[in-house]
Amino acid sequence: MINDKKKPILEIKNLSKVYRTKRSIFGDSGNDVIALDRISFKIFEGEIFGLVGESGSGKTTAGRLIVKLEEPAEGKIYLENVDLTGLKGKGLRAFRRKVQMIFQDPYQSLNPQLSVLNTVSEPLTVHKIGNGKTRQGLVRQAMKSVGLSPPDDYLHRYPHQLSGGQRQRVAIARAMVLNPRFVVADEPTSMLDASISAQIFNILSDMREKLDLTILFITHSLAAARYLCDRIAVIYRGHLMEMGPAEEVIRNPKHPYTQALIDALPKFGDCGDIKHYGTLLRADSEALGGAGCPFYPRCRVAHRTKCCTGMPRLEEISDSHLVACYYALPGSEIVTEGDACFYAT
Amino acid sequence: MVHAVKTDKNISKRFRWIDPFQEGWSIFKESILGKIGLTLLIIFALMALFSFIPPQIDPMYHPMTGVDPEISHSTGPSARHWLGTDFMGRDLFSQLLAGARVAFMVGVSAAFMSIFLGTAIGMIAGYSGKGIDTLLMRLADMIMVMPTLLVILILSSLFGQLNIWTIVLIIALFRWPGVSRVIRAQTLSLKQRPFIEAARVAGASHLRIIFRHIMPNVLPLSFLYMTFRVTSAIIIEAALAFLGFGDPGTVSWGMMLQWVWKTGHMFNAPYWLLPPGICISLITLSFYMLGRAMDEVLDPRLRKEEGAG
Amino acid sequence: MALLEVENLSIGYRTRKGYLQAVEGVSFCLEEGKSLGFVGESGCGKTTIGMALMGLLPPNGQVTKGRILFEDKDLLQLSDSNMRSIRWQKIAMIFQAAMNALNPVHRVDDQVAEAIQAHNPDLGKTNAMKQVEGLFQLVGIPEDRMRDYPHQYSGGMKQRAIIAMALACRPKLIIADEPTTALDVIVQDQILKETRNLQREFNLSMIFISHDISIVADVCHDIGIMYAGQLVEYGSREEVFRSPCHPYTRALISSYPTLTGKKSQLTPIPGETPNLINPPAGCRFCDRCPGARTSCKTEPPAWEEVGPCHSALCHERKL
Amino acid sequence: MELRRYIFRRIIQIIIIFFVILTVLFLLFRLAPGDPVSRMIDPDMTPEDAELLISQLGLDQPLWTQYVYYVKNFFTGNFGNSFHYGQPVVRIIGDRLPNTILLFTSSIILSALVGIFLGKIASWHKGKKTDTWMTIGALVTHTVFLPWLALIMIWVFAYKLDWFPITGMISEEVWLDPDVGLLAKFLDVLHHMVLPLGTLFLIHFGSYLLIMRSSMLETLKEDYIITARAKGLEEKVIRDHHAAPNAALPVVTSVGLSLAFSINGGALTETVFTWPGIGRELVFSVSHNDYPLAQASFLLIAFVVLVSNLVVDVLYAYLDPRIRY
Repeated sequence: MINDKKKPILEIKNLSKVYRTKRSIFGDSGNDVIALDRISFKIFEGEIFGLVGESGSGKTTAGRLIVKLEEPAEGKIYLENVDLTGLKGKGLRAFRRKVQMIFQDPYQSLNPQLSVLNTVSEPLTVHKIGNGKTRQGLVRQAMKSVGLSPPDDYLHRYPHQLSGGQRQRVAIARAMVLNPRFVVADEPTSMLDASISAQIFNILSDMREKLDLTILFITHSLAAARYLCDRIAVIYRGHLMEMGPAEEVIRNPKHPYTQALIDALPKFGDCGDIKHYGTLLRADSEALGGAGCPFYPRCRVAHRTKCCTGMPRLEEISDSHLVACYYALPGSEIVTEGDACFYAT
Repeated sequence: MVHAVKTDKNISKRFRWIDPFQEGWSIFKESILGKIGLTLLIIFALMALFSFIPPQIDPMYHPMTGVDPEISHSTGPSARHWLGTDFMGRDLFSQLLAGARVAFMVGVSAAFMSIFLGTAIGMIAGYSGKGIDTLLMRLADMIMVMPTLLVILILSSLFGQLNIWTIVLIIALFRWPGVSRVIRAQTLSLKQRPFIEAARVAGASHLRIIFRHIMPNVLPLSFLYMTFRVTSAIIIEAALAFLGFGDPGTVSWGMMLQWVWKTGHMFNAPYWLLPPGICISLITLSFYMLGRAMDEVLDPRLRKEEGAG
Repeated sequence: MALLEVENLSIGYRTRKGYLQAVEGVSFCLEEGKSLGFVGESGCGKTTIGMALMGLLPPNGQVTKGRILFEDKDLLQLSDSNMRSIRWQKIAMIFQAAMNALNPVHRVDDQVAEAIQAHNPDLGKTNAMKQVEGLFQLVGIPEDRMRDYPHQYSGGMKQRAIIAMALACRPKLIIADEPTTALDVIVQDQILKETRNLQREFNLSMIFISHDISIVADVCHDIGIMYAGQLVEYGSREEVFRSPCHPYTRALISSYPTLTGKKSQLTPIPGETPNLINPPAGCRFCDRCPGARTSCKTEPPAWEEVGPCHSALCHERKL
Repeated sequence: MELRRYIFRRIIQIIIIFFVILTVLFLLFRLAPGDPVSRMIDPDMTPEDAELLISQLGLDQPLWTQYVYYVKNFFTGNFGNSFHYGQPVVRIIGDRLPNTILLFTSSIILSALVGIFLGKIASWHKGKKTDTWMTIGALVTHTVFLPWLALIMIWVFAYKLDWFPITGMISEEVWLDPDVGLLAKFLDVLHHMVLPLGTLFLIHFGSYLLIMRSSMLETLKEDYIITARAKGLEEKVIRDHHAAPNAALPVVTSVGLSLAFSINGGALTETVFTWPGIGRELVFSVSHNDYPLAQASFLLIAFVVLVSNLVVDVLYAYLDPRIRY
């Protein structure tokens, strides 16, 4: 596919983010939440990269760091080889033109006091692109491209006069009007009905074709990621567990957590060739703080000492398929129940 | 996709902003409280307007300096003095009219100032967060635990008699924290809302975000609080005047009450005791009712109630 | 004899914008020990049906037509106090937002015990608590967490507590309204599995309400597809999914991404759902339907048997 | 035990706030136009006594030293002598404080309890006559001008009907008579308290009623109320056990937030009824230019408000299990 170009547009190196809970001057120690723990990956030009994880896995944090809504605790983000950390002034403005975000909840991501025209044209106004007339032209074009046509029917409406799907399309139009290079889509369909979701998926995938766009698609659904993405990465409690071409990761998951995710998905439609892995313990006990693999407490195949002392590194096991698990590496494949150490609570 | 639009295509594109206003007005109209409040307010406004007339007719109707040459004591209502006269023979009705003017003046100007301060400080604190937020909110907490009336008492013990504008200023300075807490909370929750983040991602500056995205969303709340601040300002001024610390150059309802109380007429001059008290109570009531009716208009939860699942 | 029989149920809401016909002419029946799933998009009336079965419609909502026969009694004719004794004892409910379904200022076990004691007033507090213990064991909540407050629970545990509560009086029928919507896939899977096991164990009848077609497909014997306040297709799971008949059902299935099959198959449904304050005269789906004819716009469709246990509300007469 | 830590933190906060108030008052006093010395010195004093007082207060020293004196005097309870009473201010204040606390706390507690109860009833009958009349009644009593209401109460119940004494807190004949027992004395105070308490109650219960009503209406829309209904609980149980406790929490908060405003009303009530409390003393001393007394009463009132705020917050934390500081 597009992968053969292999020109990275975004590169993330050892990215960490810690949320400090409020502390008072009298020193009651809050619990710090590690949202991301030294993750690294690259996104290639023109691809749709899926970041899949459950709530609290850090997937949204990663997206927010990339669009600079938040600053990382550690690590670097490079967009087209420009370091984003500490970007200010002119550099930041140029960056804002290139990178946009689509938010999860279209009911919250549009200002109720602004009309569709004002919402979609805001990025143009901010970046001083064109004048009143040419701006309207660009807005109309963006709205047509997300299927809000004829645009005149929508331009002067307010968000409360739109349905959820229409709102999300307005939000996409707002992101696209600047003709960005890179878009972070943070669960853009989780608040929408299934039939509307499919519309949004198709709009995103059209956009990529037409505008030569790169998209980071953040989702909790492996199925949606499979449908839309070229490559996916599975994230769990701030760690990347597995990364690779979408089909490959879903057909041939190596990490017990990915396997558990696939197990857990309700089987629907034609599912003859989906395997059942059974890698999950029934009781999910609390996470052990410390150096071990975060999935250790729930993992059926984990080794009692090896897995709870060190987090395995993300390593390539086959062509561009990376896994962070001791048992997925060539030579240590003991994913059979006989050899695995049973950890019972 | 097309069919959904057809129905309101012929509604003109212009004046869309008027929709929410009309919707709000229709909810407001249904509220009995709103209607009573508005009617009362119009009556008081007319009183304030007409307060200029009596002194024009005859100098003895001047609320402050006018004295009926024929009587120099308190008398009951008569054709000459519709509500009677006070202890030195001044016309109570013209005093009552003048009191309406003072009440509006004090209430609206103090409320406006404190709302302006409260909104600005609340937005700044909520939006900037961290140190500035803590500092401003500690200041607000501190002022909030100060009983305004007693503070003004202490100040007048230090600075002597305060004039009406000083009183208004002090009321404004001490009544903003409540507003700013509400506005700050609203700003904080708005700041979390993705549309603010979307504006940031689009590259909007902080000023643009504050004025374009946050302010339009907090202003309705500010206006709501303004009605409540008007009542509290009127009450504080009236109480101050009642205790004898009002501006001696004005005739306010509180001062009328002080005179009836201090000159020992309260047991035998109901025509003097009742009108100013009723007026103060009703004007605060009307602003309060107006506020509650507006609250219903603004409360989005109330409208959500009818959404069927 | 069916446990629950609903005939021609219509429910409306009075709103500021006008009268909203949320549910119209819905009929179905449910046997003992079976489960029935309602699937539809938000605002299609599925939650309203659940609330009507419990007799818990909001004050502005009203059943305008139809009957709800439960064990041969019409629930709509019952007095308030009779209805109250049926609630939870015969029909229990698992709520959509488990997060908010527990009262934050009371302890979880007290809230479960309360349900038991409300229907067995003679049972002492200690006996009730013993039952609660058993229930919590059943759904897998550790004993030392029983006396916690709801905010100390994770989402999955709250949902488990709600399930324990639903089972408290050994009801015949449980209505589960989006029981797993707020949960992650793995927890959702566990909860669904447990629900299925409990259903089998206690021979419960269940009504599943969900927007997620895959969950219903996973759990239910019979399936009802709802669109814009109407039931548009009804039948056994196998029939409905193997040979979907109504164009909406077909569209719904094909717009759902799966882990298998070809990627290009995802076809979205164009357009938006109609406004229920002024519903279209004919078929409500005709504006979005690929095979709609002009007559679809004006004539309301009628129920059509398409199989032994399978019917659809469509003008198209062929299977 | 987190709660204990929270209380500790709040106490420190109160001390800081109090210091700020103390300092601001000091600065205002020195910066205000006019001679600070003459303000602190009783015009009737002999020059020798005045001399002594000036050195005692450090008024002849530089500003910074004066501040040190001021703080030291404050902590040793040396507020000087009241001009009017000719007694140490501390003694006067100590006398008045219990009276204020008695009237103030009993009125707050009474009006909060009644307000919560009636608000619950009103919300339960939302839209019906009971609700309409209760709401209107609450609005009217809440917005009525307090001193005027007090005057009307006196006029009607003390003057016309002669049920209660017009002013004061005790009857001299009862308290000076050695044969009268404690119970009779107590009843005498109660007799005097009815009107001021009634006035404060009427003013305050309305706002609590309105807050409780709207908070209750909010609560009744919560999902756990539907759960409770679905469980087949009696409506009364739902109202009293599930809705009311949650709905009452905002009322507690509002009690805390409105304390400062309530104390204004307290001072006015004390003044009209000549209830020998601190509020009245403050008003009295300000109108008689008795600065030492005014300053001390103000500081004490500020202190009372701060502490009651703390009490309310702790009460809130105790009532809401979600709050763990």
